[in-house]
Amino acid sequence: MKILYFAWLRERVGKAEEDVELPASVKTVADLLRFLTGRGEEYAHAFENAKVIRAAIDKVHVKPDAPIANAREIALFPPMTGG
Amino acid sequence: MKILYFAWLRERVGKAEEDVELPASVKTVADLLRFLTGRGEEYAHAFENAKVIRAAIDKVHVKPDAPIANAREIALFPPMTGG
Amino acid sequence: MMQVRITDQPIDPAAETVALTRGRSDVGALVAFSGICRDSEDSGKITSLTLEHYPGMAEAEISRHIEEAKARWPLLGARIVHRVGRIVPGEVIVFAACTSKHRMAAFEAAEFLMDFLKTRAPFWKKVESAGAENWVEAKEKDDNAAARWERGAKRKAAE
Amino acid sequence: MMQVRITDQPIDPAAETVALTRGRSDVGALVAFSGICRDSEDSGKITSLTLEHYPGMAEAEISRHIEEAKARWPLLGARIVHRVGRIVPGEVIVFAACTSKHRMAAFEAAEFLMDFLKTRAPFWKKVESAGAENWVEAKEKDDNAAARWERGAKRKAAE
Repeated sequence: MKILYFAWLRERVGKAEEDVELPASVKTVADLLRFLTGRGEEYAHAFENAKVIRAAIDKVHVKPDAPIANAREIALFPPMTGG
Repeated sequence: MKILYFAWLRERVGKAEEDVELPASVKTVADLLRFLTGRGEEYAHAFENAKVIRAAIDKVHVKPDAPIANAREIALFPPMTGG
Repeated sequence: MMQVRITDQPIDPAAETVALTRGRSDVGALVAFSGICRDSEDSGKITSLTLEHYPGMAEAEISRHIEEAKARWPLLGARIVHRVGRIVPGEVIVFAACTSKHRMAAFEAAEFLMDFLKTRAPFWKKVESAGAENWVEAKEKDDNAAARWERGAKRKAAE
Repeated sequence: MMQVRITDQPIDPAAETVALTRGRSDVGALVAFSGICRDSEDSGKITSLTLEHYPGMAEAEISRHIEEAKARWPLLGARIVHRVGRIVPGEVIVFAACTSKHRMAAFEAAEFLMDFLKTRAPFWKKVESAGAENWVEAKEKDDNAAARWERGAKRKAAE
């Protein structure tokens, strides 16, 4: 699965995007956040406050309980601060 | 007293401004409208629907019961339609 | 610079806007409204508009509303320019702009100023349409728009 | 013409505005908002802002909100231009304009678009201040501003 990171999430993870092999047990965005948190120190730091993280599947905002099965790309990012 | 007329009031009265000698009995804007109505056919036509007429004393909006004793100029006009 | 200007020459919104922001970097939000002469209304095609005003009072009344807006919102600047005389479709009738640190004050103040300008500033429009000239009648919806702000509230009332 | 544009070059509000009115005389009201980089905020002097965005989603999300605005108000046009990359104080971060026959629709739609852009469009600001760089935190008041429009109402709710 293609995962994108933005803003301080990108800085903490240390990359803008990556392809991640996901186990079948990772079914929702919330599952994905928990899974990524366990991938190492930088991820644990990036996702330490998981409830502020927003997600988009294929460039559309989704909630944490959104299923990820048919996603082409999943973006994870902090609350937006444009405008 | 210097009286100014604007828009269709000006057209109906036939002049933009005039100096009018007012009797002592004309104490308010409402009195003035009644007084002017009696000055001739063009005035009767101009003021036939007195309740739509707005007034300003010395360039400040006033209500019909405003006293006119200390006015330098009184303007009479239809509802405004700028902007 | 003058906050209020009445002119019989074409209004250039870009030029009027520049004056509110040039040389300063404390402005975070600029809301600029342009009211433009349309080529038609309910009653048909418009050939031209002619704007009459009460010189002296028009400037004073608009200035009073700008002061009121500055008392209600933390504005950094405000500017209103109103055209008078004969105007053809596509030309700007009125330009109103407000600047502030944040967007909400600028939006609210600009809308407030336009609502009051419509109902309280001494201007009158005559429309030329199909060879006939008629004075524009005041609209109840403009009175209602102004009334939203009446309660001294910073925010306008919901409808 | 494109309703949404994201650019790493300076934004010229006047040029962006012209495109909404040129060659047409059905527009009676234009509301143009410019969000400008200030030179200071609560925490001190600002040297620069750096804007990051999610290419593709940013345009799509803004376009969705323009469609939503067009469903709520009788708009004749809308345009949003957002800057990305490094910006210094005085430069325009975002430009949003709406045109309509009448002013109220243009005002409301422009404010609606900015409220949603602030909270839903995937852009992130980093501020450089006194040599340090920090990501800007989302503001609760921006969430509240967007929430005013949530009830499907044409007019935003009163506070």
